[in-house]
Amino acid sequence: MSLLQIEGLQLQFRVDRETVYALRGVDLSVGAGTRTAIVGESGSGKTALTLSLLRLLPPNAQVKGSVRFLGRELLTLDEAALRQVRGAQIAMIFQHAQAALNPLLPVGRQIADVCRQHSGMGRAEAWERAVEVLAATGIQQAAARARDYPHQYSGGMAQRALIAMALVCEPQLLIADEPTSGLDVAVQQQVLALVEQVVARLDATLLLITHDLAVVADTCDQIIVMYAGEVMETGATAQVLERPANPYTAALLACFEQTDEARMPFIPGRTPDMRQAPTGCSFAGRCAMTRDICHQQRPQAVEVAPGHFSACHFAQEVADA
Amino acid sequence: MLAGEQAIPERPSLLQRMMRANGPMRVRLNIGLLLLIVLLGLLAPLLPLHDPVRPNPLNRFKAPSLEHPFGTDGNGMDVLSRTIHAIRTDFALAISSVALGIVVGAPLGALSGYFGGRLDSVITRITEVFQGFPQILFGMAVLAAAGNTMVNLVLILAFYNVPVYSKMVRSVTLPLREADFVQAARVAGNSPLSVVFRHVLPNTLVPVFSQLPLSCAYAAQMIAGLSFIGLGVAIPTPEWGSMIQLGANQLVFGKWWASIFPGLALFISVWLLNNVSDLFGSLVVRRA
Amino acid sequence: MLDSMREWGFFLLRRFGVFLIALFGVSVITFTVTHKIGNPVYLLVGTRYNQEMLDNIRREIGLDRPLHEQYLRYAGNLLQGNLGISRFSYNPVLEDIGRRLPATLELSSWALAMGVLWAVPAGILAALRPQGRMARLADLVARTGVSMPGFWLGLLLIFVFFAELHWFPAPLGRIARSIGPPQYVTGWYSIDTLLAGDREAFFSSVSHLILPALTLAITTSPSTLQITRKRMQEVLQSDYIRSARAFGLPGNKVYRYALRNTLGPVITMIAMTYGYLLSGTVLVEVVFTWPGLGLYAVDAMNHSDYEPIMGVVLLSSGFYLLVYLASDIFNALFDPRVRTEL
Amino acid sequence: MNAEAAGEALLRIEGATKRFSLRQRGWRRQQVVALDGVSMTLRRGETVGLVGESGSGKSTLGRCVLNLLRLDGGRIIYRGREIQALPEREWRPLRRRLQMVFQNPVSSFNPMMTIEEALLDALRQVPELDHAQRRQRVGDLLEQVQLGARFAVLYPYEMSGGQLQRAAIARALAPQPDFIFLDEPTANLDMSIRGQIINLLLDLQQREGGPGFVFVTHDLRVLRYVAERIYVITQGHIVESGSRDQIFHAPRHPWTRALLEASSIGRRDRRQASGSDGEADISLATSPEGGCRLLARCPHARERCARETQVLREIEPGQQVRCWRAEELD
Amino acid sequence: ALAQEENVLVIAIPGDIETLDPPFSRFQRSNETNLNIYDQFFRYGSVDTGLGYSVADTGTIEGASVESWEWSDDLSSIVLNIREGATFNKTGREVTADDFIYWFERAVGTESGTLWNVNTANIASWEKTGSHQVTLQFSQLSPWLFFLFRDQSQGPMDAIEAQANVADDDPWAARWLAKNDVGSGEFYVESWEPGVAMVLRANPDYWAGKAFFDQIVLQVVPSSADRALLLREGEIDIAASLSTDELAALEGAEGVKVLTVPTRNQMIMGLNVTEGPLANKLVRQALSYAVPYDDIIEGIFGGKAKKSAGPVPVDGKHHDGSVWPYDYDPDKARELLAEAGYADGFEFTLDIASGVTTTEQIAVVLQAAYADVGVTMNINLQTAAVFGEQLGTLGHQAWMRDLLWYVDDPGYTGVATFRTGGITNWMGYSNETIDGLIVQMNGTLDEELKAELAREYQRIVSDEAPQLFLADMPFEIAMRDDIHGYVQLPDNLLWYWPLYRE
Ligand SMILES: Nc1ncnc2c1ncn2[C@@H]1O[C@H](COP(=O)(O)OP(=O)(O)OP(=O)(O)O)[C@@H](O)[C@H]1O
Ligand SMILES: Nc1ncnc2c1ncn2[C@@H]1O[C@H](COP(=O)(O)OP(=O)(O)OP(=O)(O)O)[C@@H](O)[C@H]1O
Ligand SMILES: [Mg+2]
Ligand SMILES: [Mg+2]
Repeated sequence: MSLLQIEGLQLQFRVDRETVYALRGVDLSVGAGTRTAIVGESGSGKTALTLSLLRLLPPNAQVKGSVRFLGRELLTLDEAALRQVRGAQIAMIFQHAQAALNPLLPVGRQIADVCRQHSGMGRAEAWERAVEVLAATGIQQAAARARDYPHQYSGGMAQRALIAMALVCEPQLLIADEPTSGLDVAVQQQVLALVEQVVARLDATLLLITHDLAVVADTCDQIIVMYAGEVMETGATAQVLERPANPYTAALLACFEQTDEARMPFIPGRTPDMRQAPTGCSFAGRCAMTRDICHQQRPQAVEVAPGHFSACHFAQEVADA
Repeated sequence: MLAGEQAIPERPSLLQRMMRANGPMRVRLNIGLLLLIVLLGLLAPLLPLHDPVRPNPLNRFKAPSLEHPFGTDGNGMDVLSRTIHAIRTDFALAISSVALGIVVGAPLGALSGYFGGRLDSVITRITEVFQGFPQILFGMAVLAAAGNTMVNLVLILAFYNVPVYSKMVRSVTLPLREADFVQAARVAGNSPLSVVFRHVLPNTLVPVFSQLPLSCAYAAQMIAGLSFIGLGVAIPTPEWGSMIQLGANQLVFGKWWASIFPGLALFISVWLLNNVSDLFGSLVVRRA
Repeated sequence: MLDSMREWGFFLLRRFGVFLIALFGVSVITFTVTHKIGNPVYLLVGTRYNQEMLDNIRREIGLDRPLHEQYLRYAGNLLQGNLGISRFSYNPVLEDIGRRLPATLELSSWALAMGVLWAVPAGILAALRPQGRMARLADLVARTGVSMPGFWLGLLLIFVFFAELHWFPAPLGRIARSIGPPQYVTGWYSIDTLLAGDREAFFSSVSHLILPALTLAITTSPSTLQITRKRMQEVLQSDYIRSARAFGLPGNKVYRYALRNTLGPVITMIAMTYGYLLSGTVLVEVVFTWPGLGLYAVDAMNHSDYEPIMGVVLLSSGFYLLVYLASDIFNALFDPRVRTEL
Repeated sequence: MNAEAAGEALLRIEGATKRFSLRQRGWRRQQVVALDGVSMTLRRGETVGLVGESGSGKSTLGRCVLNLLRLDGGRIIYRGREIQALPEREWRPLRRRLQMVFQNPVSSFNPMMTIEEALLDALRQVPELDHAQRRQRVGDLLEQVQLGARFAVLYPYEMSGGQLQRAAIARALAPQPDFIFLDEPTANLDMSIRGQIINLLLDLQQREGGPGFVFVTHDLRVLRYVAERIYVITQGHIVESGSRDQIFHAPRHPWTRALLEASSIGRRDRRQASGSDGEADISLATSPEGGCRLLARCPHARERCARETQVLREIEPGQQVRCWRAEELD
Repeated sequence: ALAQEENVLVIAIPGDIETLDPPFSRFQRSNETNLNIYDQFFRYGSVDTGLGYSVADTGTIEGASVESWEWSDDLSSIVLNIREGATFNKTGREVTADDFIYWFERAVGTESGTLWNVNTANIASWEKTGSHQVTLQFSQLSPWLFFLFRDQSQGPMDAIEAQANVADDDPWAARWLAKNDVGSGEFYVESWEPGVAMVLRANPDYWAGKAFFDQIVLQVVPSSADRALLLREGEIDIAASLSTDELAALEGAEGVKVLTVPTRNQMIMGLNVTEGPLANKLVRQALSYAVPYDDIIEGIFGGKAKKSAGPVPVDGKHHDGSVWPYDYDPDKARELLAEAGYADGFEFTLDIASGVTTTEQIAVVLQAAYADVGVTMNINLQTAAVFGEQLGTLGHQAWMRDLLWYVDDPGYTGVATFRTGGITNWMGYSNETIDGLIVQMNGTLDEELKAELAREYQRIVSDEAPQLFLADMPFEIAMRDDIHGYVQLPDNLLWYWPLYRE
């Protein structure tokens, strides 16, 4: 059974009387125990997707569709019940760790707060637990550092602190939204390793958001490729990376390939204007294979191989190429 | 090359963009009304109104009537005409004092924020001193010492605006100092001063504009207050603040019109200015 | 700990130096301006005077010296805590101010408290529901307050609540005449009456305070409201609030977090308002017959009586700079980021 | 192009050192050493890659070269002339010769100016053109970076990152410089459009009399296409330098290898990397007394590494390494 | 606790009492207080007008602290018999000749306003001629002795108490007396909270009997609208210094009465005749013709003022309206201007003290009227102090204020205002003929001759027009309608003693 089941998820932002169509009908499911990656270019709706799961969107957002977690519909869940899910069952670690920590509170206190919220521990006990998990994420002298404020942490440490916060709740699903962006190469590795470690320890499911295919290849067994608010392709990592069934995925992969050609590969054109309501395939403007149908009709996801879906009118063609 | 490129129309001016800016009625209404007020002020001498400074001692404190829709004030002057003519005075006072405040304050703030160091501390200290002055008292003292001319009034108001704008611009400039585009401007060969004036200053426009309506309201309030203790704008110049004060004493005896109408005019103008400056902010500010 | 004590020491020392320099600047400017608003010697000669009498007096009180010399003398006295005497009442200015300051402080503090108690929650509510009714109301009140002269609002309130409805006592000072001022402890009638345990007097003093304080609150709170609202909106959209919610913290806790983060600029604004209020009460004091500093200074102005004007201006500026400093210190205590930048 | 053939050095950096004071404690200041004796040479028309992780001092170097920051030590020699100590006034004529493209395309444009205004601003230092000619040139430049004149009237927020980065390159090219410091020009761009920029630069390189580039990145992959020689920097130190082939095919420094691994799909060994980064981050803040700076992060560290300060030494012709174990680690 | 049956009168005043030292008192507030707490040498008798108030009869002089007096036959000296048994309020000491002598010495010593009175009354010397008797010698005829020695500055003060409070740099205890009262008058100061209120208590042993009101509260209420409102609401009994508009608004209010009493108070615009266009007589005449007198009287004073006719108030002694040429005649004004060479007009500035509504209103009317004849008049508001100082130093081009002639004698007005160098000659006006006429007027007791001289004096001053006489204003005061006994004094000061509540 899938842990997380998303159907027809649509998300719109109202900005100055204009509408940004951030998610344009997303269907996907995340199996329990998997490590799933969501990849896609900046602005493709990765963050928006994860935020809409826990209804953390800003007030100008409108969500439609269905998100079921362990069979419960999250989008209509009442606040109190939702709070039980947030943190305790689904934990999130964010893109800019330092910004995601409250600058006015000691790091340890923030972790302890979360801990108390979900475990009913006392203040002192929660603090001890916070120090403990901080130490577990590899922060040295955790007892002392717990009293420090976020700005006294380096980027990597802040990310660790966020992971610690996630760890303290022992969630079933851990969503990591580009946990390594802005960190230096070596620290990136450490953080990713830590995430993997934590997921393994908690026996949790991982939803990792990134736009780095290199990371995906290493860390995840499932992959979801997003483009302009739509899911283009899903499948096992090996399948998708080796036999992409969507021109977008293929083009993206090409950009990562190490070739000895004189020129660097890229995808021409720019991402579509998200303020336009979608018609046809959103990648149509940039795709080498575009035909008339691509502009007119939205492609449905087709299963090109078991568990491998692609939203392209020519999915099979691409897969076989 | 990108597909589907076509020649695009000329860039619309800011005003055009504001007029057509995405909220159809409300926005246009605000700008329209504000323009109308300004226009009314500009055209006041041409309108079929009573002479705003023509006293009629035999016709004082007359309630609103067809002849005098807003009634007459303590000098027997037509309140409607004065309210409309006051647009000129008030906008002129507000604009010149605010402009002066901005012209002096903004560069000070920008220089202070941009160059930092000793210059910054000196300018910051000076603005703090300026701000620390008890405003009404000091205004009174200056007017008493130098006479209550329009120029002095503008200077006093500007005196309060300078630190406001310099502080604001400084706080906006401070983070800009390290901003990439400022560095880029240096690389593009701008001298330090031209970096400040051509690149940094324009970027402080939005907060400056959001402060504008407040400053304008404040100007009218100050003038009203100074009139109240006896030293405002020279009588009988039509000006909302002093009109409010002139009528205020009769307000409690049921002769509300001399005070309420100019008060309303002030209120409406500030309201519209507020809306327009909000709008301006949202249009000029870079959209993420 | 010791280290941070030293840092604090340096910080305070630096800020205090700056404070003194600022005060010096204020005194120079005010001195120059006040000494141009006519001449107090006319006060000293009675009705019938001639040039010789004027010259004598001018010499006696040193007004014939060059301005900078006069200033040095004034500054010298000032350093000894001597603000001079009023040429008008023969009272030492310090004494006069001492008597009137509590009245003004009481009024401005009440006004501040009322303003803050209204503006901060309203700003927060307006930020929480930007389109809601509260936001609209806050907007209306703020914009009205901004465009309404205080004395006018005061008169209006007196008219409605005293003359028409008789809900509040006559605008005649700080306490009913039949009750009389309480035993002097703090100079704040609202406190002194409480200390004296006199219920009736307490209610009288409070009912005298409400209208003028309300007037000031309405006219000065809009900036606090706007900044609370704006800052709260920013904070609510911040990543750390989002993460607090993502980790399942309950609403009230999240808002407590948000509030804490909103506080810095709000405190600064409140401090500035307070600093402004001390002299900003002038017009309202006139309307409500409030025997405070403002009235004192206006009287002095009308008599070209330099020393009291100087005294009040210096006091108000000093107060402004002090509360501003206090807000800086508060922010430093409160915000660890500012603290490390000390 | 061939590095050896390019002849005389356009720009030489010798022992560049830069310190920042962090925060004030009482009257004392705490310092960070952002650059510590960096040397580098660039020949005419050559492209040199500078690679290093975030915070390693790459941008600082660029800013020092362009006199946006003052060096604390060392020299910068442009066409045989020392320029690091020139006052701002004397520097200004040099501005049109030495240009820079910033890391973040969006923030490097003044949000209040259209692209045309921004380019005209840069063209102000070309006095020989009149206004009409300058506008003409703006069109040409936009064409040259494959944007087209229609972008001239747009404001930065109306353009995508890739487009803006091209405009940024156009701006750098505007005064016809002979040196451009490209500070991570692709860092903020999506993979899918990164190639556009790289290819644009490649085109520029092809042209005769084109400027020399220092191309900064934290992603070695992109250097494969553009750089002739590569310097690897970390914590303000150059740890390895060499030709493109030397660096890609025979990297000697453990750090270079780590960087190479990090940028390729499915070839990393993360387990070794895990552990604490606490120390590593902090060590940046102070200059260690001795020993290798990468000690804490290096899987190959030996006891000697802790004692001995590493020096840069030539290990192959044209290849320098700052590690005594370089030869062992193959 | 206060006694149950206390009679308290609450008067709202616009500003605090400035000083309790009579010789230094120069503003309305302290003048009034001093009038009530010191017992002047003399006082006027009063007559009931039948209109609900009495007026002082300047023809009847009564004794106050001086009980009786005898002129020498040649009128060169006078013997003052001091009332026996009168005591000082604060110390209970009896008032004696020593206190009177101290009073004269202090007048000389302080060079204060009282010295001017002494000099103007032509008093050459004073001498104690008994424990309760003082004899004054005159240098020449003293026409105004009684008029001057009834004013607020003329009450004996407790010499011993005063001398006990001198300081090294203050030999006349001016500092102490400014804040402490040592009088023997109808009231004494019970408490004084500066800026808030002064409370006076009735002298129980006053020689003419204790006042009806036990206590007078002088409550400072700076806002005139407040004062009017408070009166309407019955919070106070009398509101001082209301504008004509506020008085008009109060008329007809329930429980309030407004007394309108003719006085010798003139609204005057003074012109600095020493320089510029205003030095030209024709210009001044033109300005006089350009004043819409009737509009001002009807519109601004609601018909309660009278049209002025020259330097002697219309209700004043020896007033002669027949020599007054001016009426509103803009054509004539234009003609005169053209004749003076200002056909295209000119510009000048009128200074007025801020905060006086009526003056402002008149100024605005004048401004418009002058604009009609091509003259630009700017209006400049000044603080009271600056305004006063400018008057004394001839710093104005033109000024406007009201002037009250509390000595009902054209000669007195002349000495003060139109004589060369007169103390209220704020015009810089100088005319030998006028100077001569004034000396003649003051040198005679022959009222017929005086009337003759006064006519000529009025004719010349009117013709020369150094001042514009805009209106003869009544004195108006608003009080609760249960307050009775009001006596109008010529100086418009409120005398508390005769007031009572019914
Ligand atoms: N609060 C908001 N208001 C309006 N539009 C928004 C808002 N948040 C996101 N968007 C828009 O929604 C779309 C999806 O944004 P999202 O942040 O999910 O992208 P992403 O895939 O996470 O990108 P990145 O890799 O840059 O994080 C974008 O077009 C973005 O501009
Ligand atoms: N203005 C400054 N004040 C203090 N420290 C600074 C300043 N600028 C840079 N630093 C420090 O100098 C070091 C080098 O920074 P630099 O920006 O050059 O790194 P970088 O290699 O360009 O990194 P990135 O890849 O993140 O751009 C860092 O430790 C940084 O914190
Ligand atoms: Mg994202
Ligand atoms: Mg950088």
